[in-house]
Amino acid sequence: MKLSVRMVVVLTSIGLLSGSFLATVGHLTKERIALNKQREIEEAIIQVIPGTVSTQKLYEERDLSVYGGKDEQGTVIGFAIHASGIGFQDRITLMLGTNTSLERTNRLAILDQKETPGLGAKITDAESFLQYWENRDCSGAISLRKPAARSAEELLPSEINTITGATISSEAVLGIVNSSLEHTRRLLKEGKLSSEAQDVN
Amino acid sequence: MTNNAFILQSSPHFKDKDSVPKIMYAVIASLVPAVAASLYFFRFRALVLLVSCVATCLVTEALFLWLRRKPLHSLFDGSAVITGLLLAMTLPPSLSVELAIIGAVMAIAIGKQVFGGLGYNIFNPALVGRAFLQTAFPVAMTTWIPPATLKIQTATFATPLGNLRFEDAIARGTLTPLKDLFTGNVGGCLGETSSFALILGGLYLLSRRVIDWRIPLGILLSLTAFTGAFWLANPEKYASPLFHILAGGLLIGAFFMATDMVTSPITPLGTWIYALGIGIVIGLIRLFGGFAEGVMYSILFMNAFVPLLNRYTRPRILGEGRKA
Amino acid sequence: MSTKTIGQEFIKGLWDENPVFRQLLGLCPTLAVTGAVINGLAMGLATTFVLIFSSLVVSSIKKLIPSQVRIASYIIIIATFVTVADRFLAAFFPPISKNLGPYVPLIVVNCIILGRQEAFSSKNTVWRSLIDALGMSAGFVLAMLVLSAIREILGAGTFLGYQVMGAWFEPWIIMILPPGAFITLGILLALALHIEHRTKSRK
Amino acid sequence: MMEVFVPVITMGILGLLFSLGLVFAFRKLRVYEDPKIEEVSEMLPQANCGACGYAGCRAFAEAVVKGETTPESCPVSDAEGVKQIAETLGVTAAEVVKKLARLHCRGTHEAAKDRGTYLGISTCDASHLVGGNKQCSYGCLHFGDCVRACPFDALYMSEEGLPVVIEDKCTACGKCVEACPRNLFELHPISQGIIVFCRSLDRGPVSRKVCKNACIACGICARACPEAIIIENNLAIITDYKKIDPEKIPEIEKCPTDSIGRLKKEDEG
Amino acid sequence: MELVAIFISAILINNFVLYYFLGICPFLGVSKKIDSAFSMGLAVTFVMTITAVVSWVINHWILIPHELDYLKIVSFILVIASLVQLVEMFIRKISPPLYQALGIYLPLITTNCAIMGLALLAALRDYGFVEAVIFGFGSGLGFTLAIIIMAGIREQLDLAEVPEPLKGAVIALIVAGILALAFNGFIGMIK
Amino acid sequence: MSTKTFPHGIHPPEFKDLTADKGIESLSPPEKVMIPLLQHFGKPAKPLVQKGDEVLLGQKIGEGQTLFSASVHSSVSGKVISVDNYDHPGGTPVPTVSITNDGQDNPFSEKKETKDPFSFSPEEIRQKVREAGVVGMGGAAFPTAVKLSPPKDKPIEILIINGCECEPLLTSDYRLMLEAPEDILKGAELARIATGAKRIIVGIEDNKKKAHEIFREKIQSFDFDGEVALLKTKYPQGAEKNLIYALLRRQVPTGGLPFDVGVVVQNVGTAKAIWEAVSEGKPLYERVISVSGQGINEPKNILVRIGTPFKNAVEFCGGLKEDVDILVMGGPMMGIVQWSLDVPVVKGTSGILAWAAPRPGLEYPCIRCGRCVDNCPMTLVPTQLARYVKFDDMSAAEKWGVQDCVECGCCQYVCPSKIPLVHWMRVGKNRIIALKQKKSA
Ligand SMILES: Cc1cc2nc3c(=O)[nH]c(=O)nc-3n(C[C@H](O)[C@H](O)[C@H](O)COP(=O)(O)O)c2cc1C
Ligand SMILES: Cc1cc2nc3c(=O)[nH]c(=O)nc-3n(C[C@H](O)[C@H](O)[C@H](O)COP(=O)(O)O)c2cc1C
Ligand SMILES: Cc1cc2nc3c(=O)[nH]c(=O)nc-3n(C[C@H](O)[C@H](O)[C@H](O)COP(=O)(O)O)c2cc1C
Ligand SMILES: Cc1cc2nc3c(=O)[nH]c(=O)nc-3n(C[C@H](O)[C@H](O)[C@H](O)CO)c2cc1C
Ligand code: SF4
Ligand code: SF4
Ligand code: SF4
Ligand code: SF4
Ligand code: FES
Repeated sequence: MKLSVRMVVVLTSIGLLSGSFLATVGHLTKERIALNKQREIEEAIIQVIPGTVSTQKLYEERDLSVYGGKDEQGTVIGFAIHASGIGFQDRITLMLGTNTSLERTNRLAILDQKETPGLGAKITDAESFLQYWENRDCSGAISLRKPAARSAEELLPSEINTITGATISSEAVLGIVNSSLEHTRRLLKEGKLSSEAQDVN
Repeated sequence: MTNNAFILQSSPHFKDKDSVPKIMYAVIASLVPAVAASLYFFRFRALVLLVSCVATCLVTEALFLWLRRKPLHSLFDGSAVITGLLLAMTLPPSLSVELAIIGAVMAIAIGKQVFGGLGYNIFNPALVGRAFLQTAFPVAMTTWIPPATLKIQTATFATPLGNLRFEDAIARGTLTPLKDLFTGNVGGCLGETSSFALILGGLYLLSRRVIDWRIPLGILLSLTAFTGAFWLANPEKYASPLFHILAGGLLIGAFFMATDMVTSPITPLGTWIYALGIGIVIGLIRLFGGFAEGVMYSILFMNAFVPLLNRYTRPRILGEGRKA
Repeated sequence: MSTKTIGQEFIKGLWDENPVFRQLLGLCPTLAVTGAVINGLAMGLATTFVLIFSSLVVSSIKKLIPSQVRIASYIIIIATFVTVADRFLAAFFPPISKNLGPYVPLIVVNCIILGRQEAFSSKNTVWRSLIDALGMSAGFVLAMLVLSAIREILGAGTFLGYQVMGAWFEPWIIMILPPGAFITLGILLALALHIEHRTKSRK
Repeated sequence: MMEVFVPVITMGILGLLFSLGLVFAFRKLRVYEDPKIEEVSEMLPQANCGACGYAGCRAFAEAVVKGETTPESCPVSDAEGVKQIAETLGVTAAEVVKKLARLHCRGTHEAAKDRGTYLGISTCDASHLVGGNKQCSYGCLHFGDCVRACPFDALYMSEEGLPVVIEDKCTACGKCVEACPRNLFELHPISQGIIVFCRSLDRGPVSRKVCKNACIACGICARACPEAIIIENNLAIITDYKKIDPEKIPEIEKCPTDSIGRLKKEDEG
Repeated sequence: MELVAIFISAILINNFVLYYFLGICPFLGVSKKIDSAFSMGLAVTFVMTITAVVSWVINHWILIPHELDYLKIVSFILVIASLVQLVEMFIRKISPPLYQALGIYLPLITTNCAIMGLALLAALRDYGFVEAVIFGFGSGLGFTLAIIIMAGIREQLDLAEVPEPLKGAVIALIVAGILALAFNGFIGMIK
Repeated sequence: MSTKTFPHGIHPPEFKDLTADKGIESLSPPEKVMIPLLQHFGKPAKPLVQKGDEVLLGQKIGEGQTLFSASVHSSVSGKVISVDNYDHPGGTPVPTVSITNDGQDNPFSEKKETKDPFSFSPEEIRQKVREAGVVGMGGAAFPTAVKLSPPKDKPIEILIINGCECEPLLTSDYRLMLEAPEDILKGAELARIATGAKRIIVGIEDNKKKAHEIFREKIQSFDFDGEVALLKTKYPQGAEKNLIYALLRRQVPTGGLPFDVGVVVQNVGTAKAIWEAVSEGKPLYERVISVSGQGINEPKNILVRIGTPFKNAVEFCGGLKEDVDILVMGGPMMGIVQWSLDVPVVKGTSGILAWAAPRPGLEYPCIRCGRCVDNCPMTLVPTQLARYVKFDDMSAAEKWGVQDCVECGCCQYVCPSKIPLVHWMRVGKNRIIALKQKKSA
C-alpha cells in the first residue's frame, strides 16, 4: 500500500475505533454525571431552604439561576438563588436561600471557590462566616460589619460579620448576594419567576 | 630596599578606601533612628523580633557558608545583619518569634544563599522572607497591635492603609492624620511607622552616597503622579499623595529596600525604569489591588526585571555608533 | 530494544529514570495537584491507568502504524483512555473530579505518557512495555506522594485529611499555594541530585 | 442510533482530516536531513569539546557526512570509533597514532621561586599578563588553567605544584596546549622517549638563580647527541625526535638539572 | 471592561505558568537564553490564540450541539496537535534559524499542557468567542512574560556562583516560586 | 576662565607636591645599560649590532622593520656585551642589547642641522622623527612617525598637545612644561606642519596653573593658530578620547583613532623629542622621569639615559625606604608593577614609584553598587564585563565593549568590593585577541 494511503487509513480507523469506544463510555457515564450535577444542586437547595421536598428551576441565565424549593404540597416555600462572581482569586459560586417575598434570607451555601485556604476559604466555614447569613433581613442591601463584631448579637438585622483577614472575600460574597438579590427581585416584579410557567422537571 | 617580595598586581595601584563592610555598616547606622523608634513604639515586642531575626539570619548565613566551604569572614560583612534588621522592621509587632525565625531562615536560604550568596541574589532577601511569611501566615501577618504610646486596648486594630482601604476611612472621616504618620504614633510594622526616623536615615545614606538617589526619587515621583491623579479627580474616594508617601512601608522601602544594590539595576536608565515601575505598581496595588499595601510585592516584582533592564539599557559607550 | 531484566525494567522507573525527579517530565500536574495527598494520589492513579493501557495498545499495534502518523495515533489512543479516566472520576468520585479540575484531561498532554510511548512502547514487546509502564507509574505515584505529603503536612497540618501535627502547629499556607509548590519541588530535586551525586561518587 | 453514529463519524472525520493534513505536510513541507548525520553523531563520544574545530559533536557529524572533514579529525574518538564511522560512510580511515599531552616544565613550588606577593586573579593567564608570579618568566604558574580546561579530567595539580597528566584519560584533545599561557604543553606520540622539561630562554646563570630545575644551556645533552639536540637561545632543543639514539640516552640524562630525559614516575598519573 | 479584566488577569494574576502550572516543561526547558525564550513565547502566544479560536469553534459548533461533551479531549488534542504540526513544519521550511532556536521544543508545544489547558479552561468557563480569543492571547502573553523574565534571570545566574547541586532546574524552580510570590501582589486587582 | 572636562572619572589623591617644585636633575650614565629592542607599541626592532661591537652615543642599534615599529639607539658609547633576552619593565623578557659604558659619550653623529627646521616638508619631518626612534611618551609608546602620517582621506584639523599629566604622583611633564616650554611649542609646530593641522590646542589641568600661565605667555610669540586650554583636574583627563571630548565635544568612534575626528594628540614630552629630533637630529636616548612616592627617600625629577637600571635611578634619589612593598613603573593608576630594580628605564617610562601599600582589602563578590558604571570614562559596564570574562563568555564581553576599555582603572579605584576589574578587562581583551588569532589561523 502506498505510504500516504496507509497513513490516511490507519489514522482514520484509529479515529473510528476510538470514536465508537468513547461513544460507549460516554453513553454509560452520561446519566450518572448528569445525576451527580443535579444532585449537587438539589442538595444545596435543600440545605438553604429547610423543609424542601422537591425543587424546580424557575429561571436561568449566565451566572444566575433561581430555583424554587417546594414542600410536600408542592407549594414554593422559598427561592434558592444560584449565582457566581469573582472573588479574591477566582470565581465564587454560591446558593442563597430566601423566603418567597425575598425579604429574609434562609441560609447561604458556598458551592465552589478557590480562595486562600485558611483565609478566604473561611467563607465555607459555618463558624466564622455562614452562620451570620441565617435569617437576615434582605429587603434592602445587606451590609458588612468592619471590623468584625465580637458576637452575632451586636449585628444589625441586615449586617454580616467580616472574616478577619479576608475582607475581600467577604465583600465578594456580599457583592454577589446583593446583586443577585436585586436581580431576582426585578425578575419577581416582572413576573418572570412564576412557578407554573417554567416547570422544567 | 631589602625585601624581595614586592606586590605583584595589575593596575591600578591606588584604591578608594570604601569597602563592602563599610557600606553595610553605614546602612546599619542609618537604621538606628528607625530601630530606636520601633523600640519606643513597640517596646519589648520590637526588641524580641529584632534580636531573633538578626540572630537567625547570622546563624543561617554561617550554616550556608560552612556548607559551601566559603570563608567565614563574609559573615561579618554586615549584609546578613541588614537582612535580619530589615526583615524584623517589616514584621507586625504582634508576630510570634517562631514565625519570625522561619521568615529569617527563608530570607537567607532561598532569598540569598541558593543564588550563591552576597551579590548574586536576584530578589531582595528580606522581602523574600517577608513575602514567604505573608503567604504562609496571612492572618498573623495582618494582625496589628496599637503602639505602646496609644495606651488603648483593642482586639483588632487597623493600620493607616488598612483603614483607608478596607474601612472607608475617607468617607467616615477617620483617615489617620499626617502628623501621626510623620512621628510614627500609628499601627503598622515595627520599622515603618515613624516617617521621621526613616527620612533621617535615608538622608544620611543619600549624603554618604551609599544609595542611588534615583531610586527613592523615582519611586516618590511616580507614586505621587499616580496617586495624585486619582486624588485630584476624586478626593472623596482617594487619599492624597502625601498620605501615600508617609503611610505604610513606602519610605522604608524606597530608602532601604528598593535601594539594595544587589537587586537593583546597575545602569542609570535601568535604575530609572526600575524606580518608576516600583512606584506605579505600588499605586496600582494600593488603589485597586487586594492588598492595602504593595511595597513588598512591587519591589519583588521589579527585582525580577532587573536582569532584563541591565541587559537592555546598557549605556552607550563613548564613541559607540560613530562612524570610523 | 531494551536489554534489562524485567526487575530492572520496573525498578528503573522508581529512581534511575524517575519521571519527575530524574527526567523532569510531567511537572505540571506534579506541581498543580499536590496540594493535598488525596488529589496527588488520585492523579497518580489516573495517570497510571492511562499509561498502562496506552502502553499496552501502542506496543501491540506498533507494527501497523507508519512512523509518520505515529505521534498522531498515540495521541488519539492516549486521549481515549484519558477520557475514560475523566468520565470515570466524574461519575463515581465527583468531589475529587472537581478538585482536580482540568488537570485530569490534561493527562493527555503529560509528557511522561507520550514520552514513554515514543521512547519505549513503540520499540518493545507488550510484556516489557507493561512492566515499563508499571515502573514509570510507580515512580510517578511515588513522586506525587512525597510532594503532596510534604505540602499537605506543612501546609495544612494534615495527612489525607487527618490531623497529624499538634495543635501548636501553625499551618504554612504557602505550601498549598503555587510558590510553595515550586519551592518544595526545587528542594526535593536538589536532594535527589545530591543523593545521585553521592551514590555515583561512591561507585 | 444517532448517539453512537455521530461520535463515530466525528472521530472518523477528524482522523481523516488530520491524516490528510499530515500527508500534505509530509509531502510539501518536509526538510530533508541526511539520516547518516544522526547515525554518525551517535557514534561520536558526545564530549562536545570542540577540539575538532566544530561547534560540538553534532556539527562535526554534519561536517563529516558532508565530507568537509574526516572522521579521524575528532581527536577524542579512539581508533575503534573512527573506524566505525568510516565504515558507515564508506571511506577509509587513516591510521591514528595515540598521542599524549606532556608538560615542558619542572618548576615545582620548591624549585622555582616566587617573584613577590601576587594579588591578582588566580588564573595562569591573568598572572602571565602581569609578568607572572614566578621569578622564571617561562615556567609554570601553578594556577591550573590547564587542569580546568581539560574536558576529560585527565589533569590534576600535584602536591609539588605542577599539573600531571593521567595517561589513561588523556585523549590528546589539545585543550591544555591552548589553555597554557606559557605554552608549556605539547602533544607527543605515546612512545616518545626523551623530552626537554624546560622552556626558559634566560641565560644560564639567571635560570639557575630563578629555578633549580631549569635548563642552564650547559650543552651536555647537545654534545651527547649532536644529531638531534642543539642549544639555541639558551635552551636545549630536540630538533628531531626520531634521530635520538636510545644508546645515548644515559649520556643525555647526565643533565645536571634533570631538565632533559625520559619521563619519570612522578610525571605520570 | 470584562474583556480587559480577562486580559489583565491572564497575564498577571492567573498567569498560566505561575498560577495554573501549565507549560512548565518549556518554561524550564527554553528559558536558558532570552532570545530563544522570546521566540518560544511568541510561538506559544501564536498557537494559543489560534487554539482559542479553533477550540471554541469545535466546542460550540460540533460538540455542544451534538452533546458530544466526552469527545472534547480527543477532538481538542487532535486539532491542536495537527495545527501545531503544520505551524512547525511551516517554520522549519521558511526559517531554519528560528527552527534551530526553538529546537526540539517546537513539537513539544503540541503536547504542551498550556495549549490544551487553555482550550479546556476556556470551555469550562463558558467564554464567548471574543472572550475566548482575548483569554488565549492574554494567556500567551502571560506565558511570554514569565518565560522572558525567567530567561533574563537565568542568564544572570549563569554569571553567579550558584552552588553546584542547585544549578539548572533546581534554581529555576526556586526562582519560579519567588516569582509566583511576587505576582501574588496583583491578586484581587480584578473584581 | 572656564575649565573644560568630560563626564565621569575620579579624583584620586594627587601627591604631586612631592616633586612638583623640584627642578630636573641629570643622572650620570651608568656603567652598563640594557637597551631593549622593544620599547614601543608594535614589533621588536631588528638588532644591528652583535656581541663585541663598539657603539657610539646615539648610534642606531636596532632597526624598526615594519610600520608599527621604531628604531632603537645606544644611550652611551661603549661595547656590546650581549644581545639576548632580558627582563623588561613590561613584565616579559624581550631581546635586549647590553652595553658597557666607556664613559666617553662619544657621539655618533657630529653634523648639526643647519637648515631652519620649520622649512622642512612634512615628509622630511616624519623621516627625521622616524630616524630618531621617537615614540609617544604619554604612555602607549606609539611610534610617533606613524601618528604624524595621517591617512589621506582623514584630514587633520587640530593638534592637541597633552599636558594633563592626570596620573597622581607624576610631575615629569609638568617640569618639562615649566623648564622647556619653547621646545615643546616648537615641537608642536613641527607636528602641526607634519600632520597638516590648522590649529594647536595645549590642554593643561588646573592643578598646574603655573604651567598654564607660562604657556599662555609663550604661545603669543608663535604665529600659529594656537590656544592653551585649562581643564578640570580629574582623572583620566589626559586619556586621549576623553581629552578630545573635553576640548572639542567630539567622540572618537569605538575602535577608531583620533584621526577619525580630525585630531592628533601628542604628549608634551613627545613634542619636545620631535623638536630635538628634527632640529638637532638627536635620537630618543634619554628622558625625564619622576622618581617619587612615599617610599623614595628623596623624590626627584631626573633626566636619565634609556637602558639605565631602575636601581641607579632610585639610588640617585636616596634609595628605597624600609617598608616599601610596591614598586611601579609609570603612574599609580596605570603603571606596571616591578619585582626587581634590575630592569632598565625605557622610552615609555614616565616614572618610578614606590610606597608602602596599605594592607589589601578583602575581596568581596560584586554587590552591583554601580559605582564602576558611574565612574567609567568610557561609559562601559565594568562589573558585567568582568563577570562575562570570569565565566568565559567572550562573545558577550566583546559585545559589551571590553575592547573599548582603556584600562584607566577608575572602576577598580572606586570598587568597594575590591574586585580586580582592570585585570579582568585585560584578561578578556587578551583572550579575545587569542581567539581571533586562532580563528584567522
Ligand atoms: C497569600 C495571601 C492570601 C490571601 N488570601 C485572601 C483571600 O483569599 N481572601 C481575602 O479576603 N483576603 C486574602 N488575603 C488578605 C488580603 O490581601 C487583605 O489583606 C485582606 O483582605 C484585608 O482584610 P482585613 O482588613 O480584614 O485584614 C490574602 C493575603 C495573602 C498574603
Ligand atoms: C517595606 C515594606 C513593604 C511592605 N510591603 C507590603 C506588601 O507588599 N503587602 C502587604 O500587605 N504589606 C506590606 N507591608 C506591610 C504594610 O506596610 C502594612 O503594615 C500592612 O500591609 C497593612 O496591613 P493590611 O494589609 O492589613 O492593610 C510592607 C511593609 C514594609 C515596611
Ligand atoms: C587612562 C589614560 C590616561 C592618560 N593620561 C595621559 C596623561 O595624563 N598625559 C598624557 O600625555 N597622556 C596620557 N595618556 C595617553 C594619551 O591617551 C595619548 O595616548 C597620548 O597623549 C598621546 O600622545 P603621545 O603619542 O605623544 O604619547 C593617557 C591614556 C590613558 C588611557
Ligand atoms: C543600600 C542597601 C540596602 C539594602 N537593602 C537590603 C534589603 O532591603 N534587604 C536585604 O535583605 N538586604 C539589604 N541589603 C544588604 C545586602 O545588600 C543584601 O543582603 C544582598 O542582597 C545580599 O546579597 C542592603 C544593602 C545596602 C547597601
Ligand atoms: S586537555 Fe590536555 S591533558 Fe586533557 S585530554 Fe586534552 S590533551 Fe589530554
Ligand atoms: S596552564 Fe600552564 S602555567 Fe598554568 S598550571 Fe598549566 S602548565 Fe602551568
Ligand atoms: S572599564 Fe576600562 S575604561 Fe572603564 S573605568 Fe574600568 S578601566 Fe577605565
Ligand atoms: S564597583 Fe565593584 S562592587 Fe560596585 S558594581 Fe562595580 S564591580 Fe561591582
Ligand atoms: S507537563 Fe506541562 S508542559 Fe510538560
